[in-house]
Amino acid sequence: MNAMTRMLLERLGGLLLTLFLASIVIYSAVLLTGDPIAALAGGAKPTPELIDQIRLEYHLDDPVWARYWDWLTSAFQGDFGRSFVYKTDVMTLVAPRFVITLQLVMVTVLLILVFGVGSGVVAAMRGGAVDRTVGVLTSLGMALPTFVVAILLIWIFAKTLGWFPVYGEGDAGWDRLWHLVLPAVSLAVLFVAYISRVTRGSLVAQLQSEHVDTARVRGIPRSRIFGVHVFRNASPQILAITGTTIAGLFAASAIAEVAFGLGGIGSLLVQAAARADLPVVQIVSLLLVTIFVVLNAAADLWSALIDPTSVGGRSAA
Amino acid sequence: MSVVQIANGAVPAVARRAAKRDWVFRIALIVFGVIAVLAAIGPWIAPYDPTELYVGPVNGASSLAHPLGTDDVGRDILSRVLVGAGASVFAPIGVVLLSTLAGVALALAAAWFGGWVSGGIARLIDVIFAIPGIVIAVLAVAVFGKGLLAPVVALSIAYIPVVARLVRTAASRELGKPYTAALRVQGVSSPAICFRHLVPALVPVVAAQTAIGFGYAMLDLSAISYLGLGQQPPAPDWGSMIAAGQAGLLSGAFEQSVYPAILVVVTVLAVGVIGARVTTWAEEKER
Amino acid sequence: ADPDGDTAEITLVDVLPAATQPVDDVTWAIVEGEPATLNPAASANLIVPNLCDNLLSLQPDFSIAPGIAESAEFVDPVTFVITLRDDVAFWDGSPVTAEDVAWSLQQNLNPASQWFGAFALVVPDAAAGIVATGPNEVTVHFVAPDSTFRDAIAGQGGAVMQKAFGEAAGQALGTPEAGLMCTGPYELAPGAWTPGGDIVTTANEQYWNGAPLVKTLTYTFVSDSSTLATALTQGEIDGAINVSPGARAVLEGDGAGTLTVGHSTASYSFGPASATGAGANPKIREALSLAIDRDQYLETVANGLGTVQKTIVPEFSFQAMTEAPIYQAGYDALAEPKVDLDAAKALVEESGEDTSVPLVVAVPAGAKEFAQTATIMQSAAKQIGLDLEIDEMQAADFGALFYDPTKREGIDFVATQGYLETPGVLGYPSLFMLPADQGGVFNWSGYDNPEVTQHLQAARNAVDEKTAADEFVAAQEIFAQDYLQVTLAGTYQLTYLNDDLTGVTTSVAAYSSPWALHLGGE
Amino acid sequence: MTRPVLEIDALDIFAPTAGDPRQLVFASTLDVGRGEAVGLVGESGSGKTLTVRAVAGLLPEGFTTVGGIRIDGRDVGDMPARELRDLRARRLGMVFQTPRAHLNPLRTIGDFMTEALVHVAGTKPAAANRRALDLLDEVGISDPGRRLRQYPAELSGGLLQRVMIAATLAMDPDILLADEITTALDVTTQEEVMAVIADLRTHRELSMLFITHDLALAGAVCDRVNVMQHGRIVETLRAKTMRENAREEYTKTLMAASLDEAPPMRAAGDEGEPMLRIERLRKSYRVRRAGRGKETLVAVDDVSLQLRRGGSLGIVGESGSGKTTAARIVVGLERADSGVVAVGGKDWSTPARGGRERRRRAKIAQMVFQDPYQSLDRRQTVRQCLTEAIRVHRPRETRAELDRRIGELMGHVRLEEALLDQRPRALSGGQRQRVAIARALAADPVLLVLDEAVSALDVTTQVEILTLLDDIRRSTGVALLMITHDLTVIRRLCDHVIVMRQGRVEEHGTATDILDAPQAEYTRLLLDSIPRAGWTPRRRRLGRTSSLATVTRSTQTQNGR
Ligand SMILES: Nc1ncnc2c1ncn2[C@@H]1O[C@H](COP(=O)(O)OP(=O)(O)OP(=O)(O)O)[C@@H](O)[C@H]1O
Ligand SMILES: Nc1ncnc2c1ncn2[C@@H]1O[C@H](COP(=O)(O)OP(=O)(O)OP(=O)(O)O)[C@@H](O)[C@H]1O
Ligand SMILES: [Mg+2]
Ligand SMILES: [Mg+2]
Ligand code: NI
Repeated sequence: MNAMTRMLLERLGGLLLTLFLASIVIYSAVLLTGDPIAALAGGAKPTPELIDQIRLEYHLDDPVWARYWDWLTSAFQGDFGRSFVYKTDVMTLVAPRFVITLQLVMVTVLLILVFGVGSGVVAAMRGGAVDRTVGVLTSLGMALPTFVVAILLIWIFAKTLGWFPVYGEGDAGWDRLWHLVLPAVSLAVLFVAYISRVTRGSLVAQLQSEHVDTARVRGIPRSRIFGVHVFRNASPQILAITGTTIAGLFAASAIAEVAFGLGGIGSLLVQAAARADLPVVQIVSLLLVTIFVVLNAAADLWSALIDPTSVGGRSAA
Repeated sequence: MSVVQIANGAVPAVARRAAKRDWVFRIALIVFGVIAVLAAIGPWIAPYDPTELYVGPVNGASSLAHPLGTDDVGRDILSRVLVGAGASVFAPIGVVLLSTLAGVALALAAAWFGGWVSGGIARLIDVIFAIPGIVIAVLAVAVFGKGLLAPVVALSIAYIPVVARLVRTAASRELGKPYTAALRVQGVSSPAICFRHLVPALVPVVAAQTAIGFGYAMLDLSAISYLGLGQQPPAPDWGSMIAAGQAGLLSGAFEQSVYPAILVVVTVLAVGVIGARVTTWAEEKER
Repeated sequence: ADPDGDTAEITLVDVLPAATQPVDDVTWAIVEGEPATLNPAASANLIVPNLCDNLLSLQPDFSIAPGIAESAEFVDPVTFVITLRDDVAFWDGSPVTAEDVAWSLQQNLNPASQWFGAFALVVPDAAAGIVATGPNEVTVHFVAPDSTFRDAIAGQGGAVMQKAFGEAAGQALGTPEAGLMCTGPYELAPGAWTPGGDIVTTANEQYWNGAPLVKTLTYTFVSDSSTLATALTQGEIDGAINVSPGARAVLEGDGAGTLTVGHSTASYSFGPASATGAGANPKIREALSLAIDRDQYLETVANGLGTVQKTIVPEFSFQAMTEAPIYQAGYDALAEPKVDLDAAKALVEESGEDTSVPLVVAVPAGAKEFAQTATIMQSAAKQIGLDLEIDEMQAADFGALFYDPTKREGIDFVATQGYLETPGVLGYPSLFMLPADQGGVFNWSGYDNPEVTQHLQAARNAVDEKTAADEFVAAQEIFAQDYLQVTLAGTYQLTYLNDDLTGVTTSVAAYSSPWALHLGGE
Repeated sequence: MTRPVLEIDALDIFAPTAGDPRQLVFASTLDVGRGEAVGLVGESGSGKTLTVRAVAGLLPEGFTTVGGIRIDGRDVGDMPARELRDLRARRLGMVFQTPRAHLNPLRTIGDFMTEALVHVAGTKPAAANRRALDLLDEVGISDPGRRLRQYPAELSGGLLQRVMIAATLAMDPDILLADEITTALDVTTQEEVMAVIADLRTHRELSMLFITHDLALAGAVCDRVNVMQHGRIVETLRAKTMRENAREEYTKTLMAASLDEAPPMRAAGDEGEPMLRIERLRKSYRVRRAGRGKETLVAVDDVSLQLRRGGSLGIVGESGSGKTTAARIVVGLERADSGVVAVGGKDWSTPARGGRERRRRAKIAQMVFQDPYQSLDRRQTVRQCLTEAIRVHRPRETRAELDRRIGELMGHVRLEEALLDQRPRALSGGQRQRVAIARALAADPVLLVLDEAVSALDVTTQVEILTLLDDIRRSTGVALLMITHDLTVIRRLCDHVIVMRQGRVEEHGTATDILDAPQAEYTRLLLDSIPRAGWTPRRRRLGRTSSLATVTRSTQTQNGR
C-alpha cells in the first residue's frame, strides 16, 4: 500500500476513534447539565402526570449507555434528535446558525491571515524598529481578552463613530459582511497577535538556519531566499498552528457572538445549556469537536504535503 | 474563550530581548509582585466593604472618597478591585497548578512507560484537546455548580493537553539523552532516575509554561465570568466586574468595566514578560 | 392618590398616536427570548396578541371594550353568554363560528393551560361547561359565580383559534412546525417561524378591524439588555417592549428612536420558597422589607422608572374597573413601606430563627436587574444580622423551581418580576395566599389564613362588583401584613420605538391586545 | 608570485554584548594564493569558523569587523551590497561541516544544484540540469539522474558533502572555503571527499581555505598551515615541514599530541576464562525506508567474540557498522533478537529484570559513552554524580567513607579535587570524559565498555585519556571493550581487535596482526584511510548507493513540536 494512503487511513482511524471517545464523554457529561423537564414541558406548568409522561417519552429514566446507543444509532440514520425547547429537528436549528458562525470564522481567518501572518512576515523580514513595534503590539494583543475588545469596539462604534453595526448578523450578502466586521475583529485580536508571533518565530528560526546561510553565500536573491527557503520551510509549522487556531475559532466565537448578538452556534450552545436543551448542547458540542478534529487533521495533512520529507513520518498522536 | 496552544515561537523575540533588558523584566516583576501582594492583602486594605451598597452614588465618578468611582449599586470600585484581585489572581494560579500537576503526571507516565500506556494517554489527551474549553466549562458548571471551582476545574482540564504534550516531548528528549542510559547502566533505580534527574530537568520547561499558562488562564477565566459561568455574586472578580459594567459603559459610566479590564491586561502583560524571561532562562539552561 | 403623583417628571403614555403611513418591514425585538410555543393557552408573550384576537378587547388604559364578542355578560350568576360579531374571519378566510370559540375556550379547562385558574369555576366537563348555543352564541356554565371571568377573556384566555386547525395540529399547535390559525391583524404563515432565528408575520389584509399598515413584522430575540440597547439606538432593530430600565441613559440619549414610558402592572418582589427555614417566617420577611430602602431600590434597579408599590396588587390593575375608588381607598389605607433597621433587628430577634444559618435567594441569571435585586437584598440582610446567599440560576433551573418542589430544596427566597396582563385584583392573591389545593400554586410556604381565604373566595364568587371590591379590600388588609411577597417596586412599561414609526400600545395592555395594529409610519 | 586571490588583513571580529562588544578574533592575517590550499588549524573555539564566515559575509547579526578582507585585491568592505553579493556568488564557494543542516530539507538535490545557476546566472533550467548532472558525475556520484530527484534526508552524509561541493562548483568559483568538511564523516568517507577535492584542485586551479582540527589531515592536503589560538593566528608554516619548523609552544604541543607518534603500550593479555562471551549475536531494527514504508535493518549480524579478564578488545568499523548496538546489548540497554551474551559465566542475553538484578550487573559491567557532553546530568556537580554512583552499591556508606572513595576515584582519573563542586558545564571535554570514567569505576567493575570514548576530543586530550585508561587497566585489572572507528586508538590500547562492517565481523585477531598484516580488504581500506604524513587521499570505491537508515531510536533527539 502506498505510504500516503496508509497515512491517510491511519489518520482517519485515529480521527474516528477520537471522535467516538469524545462523543461518549460529551454525551454522558451533557446529561448531567440540567433537568430538561422545564424545556420539554414547553412553557406549560407541568403536572406530575405530564412529567411522568415526558420522562417516559424521552426515555429520561433509561440508563446512560442505552440512551447513548439509541442516539448513536439514530444519528447514523441521519436523525440527530429533536430540540427539547423548540421541538424541532436539531439539524434545522443548527444549520442556519452554523452558516453564520462559519462566515464569522471566515472573516476572522481572513483577518488572522492578513494581519497575523502578514505582520509576522514583515516583522521577521524587516527586523529592527518594525519588529519591535510589532512585538509590542502583539504583546498587548495577547493580553486583551476577546470580550474586552468587543466591549471596547461596541463602545467606540455604537457611541461615537457608528461606522459599523454592532448588533446582529444583518441580511445575507454584503450587509452580512458589514455586520461581521466588528465581531470578527474582536475575535481576531488575540489570535492575530498569537499567529503573528508564531509566524515571526518560525520565520526567524528559518532565517537563522544553516541552509539559509548556504543560500546566502551562494548569492541567491533575497526575495527567492525568503519565498522558497524561509517561508516555504516555515509554512508547515505556521500552518499547523494556524490550523489549530482556526479549528478552535468555532468554539471561541461564542464570546463574540454573545457580545454582538450574532445567532451562531457558539451563542446557541450557551443558550441551550442555560435552558437544558440537552440534544442541542450535545450536537453543538460534538459539532465543535468534529470541526476541531477534522480541521486539525486537515492542517496536518496539508503541512505533510508541503513537507515531502515527512510523508508517513509523523506519529498519529 | 480560547485555549491557545503554546507553540514554539509564541514568546516573541521582542519580549525575550525585552526580558534581557533587565529593566523591563524588573518592572514586570514589580508590577506582578504588587498585584500579587494586593491580591493577598486586598480584603484588609480595601477602604470599604466591597459588597456594601450605596457607600457612594450610583455609577459615581472618581473622587477623593472613591478613587476609582462607584458601581451600578453604589459599591466602591477600588474595594471591589482589591478584593476581587484574590479570585482573579489566585484562580489562574489554581488552574496552572492543577493542569500542570495532571499534565506532568500524565506526560511522565507516557514517557516513562511507553507502549500502550503512552498510546492510551496520547488518545486521552487527544480527546481532551478536541473538546473545546467552552464546552468543558459549560459541562463543569453543571457538575460543580457555580462559583469559582467549576471554571477552575474546567480550565485545568482544558489546559492538560498543552502541558502534557510539552512535558512529554521534553521528557522523551531528556530520557533520550545518553546520561539516562548511563544512569541505568550504573544500576540507579527507576524511581530515582525519574525523581532525581528527570523531574528537575523538566522544571525550567514547566516553569516557562506555567508563566504563559497563567496569562491565558486569566484571560479565559474572565471570559467565563463574562459568559456568566464564573464567580458567584456579590463576591467580586475582575471578569464579572467588566461584564457587569458593560451596560454602564454605553451610558458613559466607564469606571466599573475599565479599571478591572486594565488590571487584567496589565497582569497578563507582566506575566507575559516574566514568562518570556523564564523561557529564555530555561533555554539557556538547556544548552 | 394619583399613581402618577410621585413621579412628576415622567409623563406616562399608554398609546402612541396611530400611524398614517404604510411601512414595508418592521423588526421587533422580543426581550423575553424566543417562546417555546405560540399557543395562547400555553404561553404568554408579546407575539400572540398580534396574531390571535381575544373575545374582548383590552384597551391601552386597561379598560375593556367589545372585540370579536359583541357582548359577553353574565345572564344569571352562573351563566355567561358570549355573542359574536358575524364579520370576523380566520386568516384562511373561513368565518369564525361559535364552535371555534367554544373549542378555543375549552382549551383552558386543561390544567396545563396558562389560564386554567381563570376557568376554575367553569363546569369542568367541557361539553357541558362551554357550549355553542347558536351560530353566533356561546354559553359558559359555572359551578359558582365568578366575578373575574369577564376580565379574563379580555386576555389570552379568551383567544380565538380555528377548531379544525387546532384539532389537526394536536399537541404541536403553536409550534414552528404546526403554526396557528387565528384572526389577528398579523398572520403567521407556515414556515415563517425559524426556530432559534426569527418569526416573520405579515399583515392580515382582511382584518375585521382594519388592516395594519406594516406589511411584514419580524420578531427577533434579544435578551441581553446592552446588546439590545445598542441595536435599538443604532436603528438595527425598530422597536422593543420591556426594554431594561438599566439602559435608560442610552435609550434616552440620541439614537434612532425614543423611549416611551407607560403604565404597567409589573413589579419586583420576592417571596418564600419553602415551608421550613427562616424564609417561611413572616417576621423575617417583614424585617427584610423594613431593611430595604425602596427609593434607593427604584433609583438603582429601575433607574428611576418605577414607583413605590405598597403591596402585591398594583394600582393600575384596577384603574379602569367600575369600583376603582373602593380599591384605591383600600390601597391608600395600606402602610407605606419604610426603612427601620432597629425595628427590623427586633423582628429578627423576635422571630426566634437561627440567624447563623445562611438564607438563600434564587434569581434568574443574566438580567442585571435581578443581580442587583439580589445584591440589595443581601446587603439589607447583612445590616440586620442575617446571612443571605445568592443563587443565580440558569433559565432552565429557575423555571424548574416553579413546578418541581425538589428543586426548591435549600432555597429560602425566590425573587421575580411579575405582571398582570388583564385587569383584576384576585389573580396574585389567589396564587400566593390560598391553600395549595384551592389554587395557591405558588403558596410554597404553606400560608393558610382562613379569613383571607374566605374573603378572597367571597370576592371571586361575588355577583356584584361592589361586594367583590369590599371583600378583596378586607382580605388585602390582612395579607398585606404577612408579606407573602415582599413587593420591592412597581415598574413602568418601557417601549422603545424608532422615530420613523408610531402607533403602538405602550402600556402593559400590550400583553393582551394587538399592540401593533396601528403601527406604521409617522 | 602573483597577487593572492584572498587576503585577510589584520581582521578583528567583535560580538555584540549588553555592554561593550566582545572581541573574538584578534588581528588575523592570512592569504591564499591562486591554486593554493591553505589550512587553518587550532583548538576548538579559537575563532576559525568566525574567520571564514567573515569572508563569506555570514557573521551572525550584530557582529562587527575591523580590518581588511580582499578578494582579487578589492576590499569587500568598499563594495556596494549588490556587487558584493554577486562577487560572493560567483567567486566564492563555501562548504560546511554539517551538510545535512546546510541543505534545505524540503528541496530536492536537483533544486539545490541548479538554484544558483538559474536564479543568479540566469541559465535555462534544462541547461542547468545538464550541468548539475555533469557536476555530480565529476564528484563521483553514481546515478546522478536519480539523485537529482531525491531529498537530502535520503542521502548519506558523505554523498551530501559531495553534493554540496558539486553545487558550489556550479558557479565556477576561484576560492573554496571549507569548514571542517570531513569532521562528521568516518575515515573512509573522509578520504573520498578529500580525494574529490584534490582532483578538483588539480583540474580547476581552485584556491582553498581549509579548516580542520586534524593536523594530520591539514598536513596531508594543504600547502601552508595557519595555526590559530585564542582568536589569534600564532604561526604560519609550510605543511611539508611543519613538524620541524614549529616554533610556537602551542604548535609544538599540537604536533606532539598526534597519536601515531606515541609508543604502543600493550599489556600482555593473560590467558584464562573469557569473562565476556558473545555468540551469534543478532539485532535488527524496523526502520523507515528512504522512500516509503519500513524495512528491517540488521544492525548486528551473527557477531561472536570473547574477552578475557584484564584483557582489552577493540571493535572498529565505519559508522553504522553496529558497534554501539553490540555494546548496548552487553550492558542491557538493548534486547538482542537472538544469540548469547554471557558475563562471568552468567547469561546476560536479556536485559536485567528489576532493580536488584540491574544493580548486580552494574557491579560487574560499566560503560563510558561516546559523548562526554551529554552523558552527565548537567544539573549535578561532580561530587553529586560520583556520590550517586557509589551509593547505588553501598547505600549505607558513611560520609567520611564516601569522601575517601570519591577522592580515590578522582585520583584514578587524575582530576583535581577542586573540581568536585563544579557542574559539567564548567568542565572541558576531557575533564568531563574523566568524570564519566570515574563514575564507571565507582562500581569497581570487571568489565568496562568504552563507546568512542575519545573520538569527540582534541588530540591532546585523546592521548591523555587513553594513557589513563591503560594505567587503570594495569592497576585494577579491569577488562576493556573499546569501540572506535579510529584504528590508531586500537594500536595504542588493545591487544585483540574485531573489525566490523555492516553488522558483521569482517576480521578478528590480535591487534598487531591486524594492524600490521591486515587480511581483509576492508581492514586495509580502513588503515589506508587514516591521514598521516605523506598520505594522499584516493578514491577507492563508489559512493554508498543507499542512504543510511534513519535512526528512530529515542537517543536521537526528537524534534518535538
Ligand atoms: N554567535 C555567536 N555569539 C557569540 N559568540 C560566538 C558566536 N559564535 C561563535 N562565538 C564565539 O567565538 C569564538 C570562536 O568561535 P568559532 O566558531 O570561530 O570557533 P572554531 O575555532 O570554529 O571552533 P570549533 O573547532 O569548535 O568549530 C568562540 O569562543 C565562540 O564561543
Ligand atoms: N534504535 C534503533 N532503531 C533503528 N535503527 C537503529 C537503532 N539503533 C541503531 N540503529 C541502526 O543500526 C545500525 C548500527 O548502528 P550503531 O549505532 O550500532 O552503529 P555504530 O557502529 O556505533 O556507528 P557510529 O560509528 O556511527 O556510532 C545503524 O544503521 C543505525 O542506524
Ligand atoms: Mg568551527
Ligand atoms: Mg556508535
Ligand atoms: Ni443592518
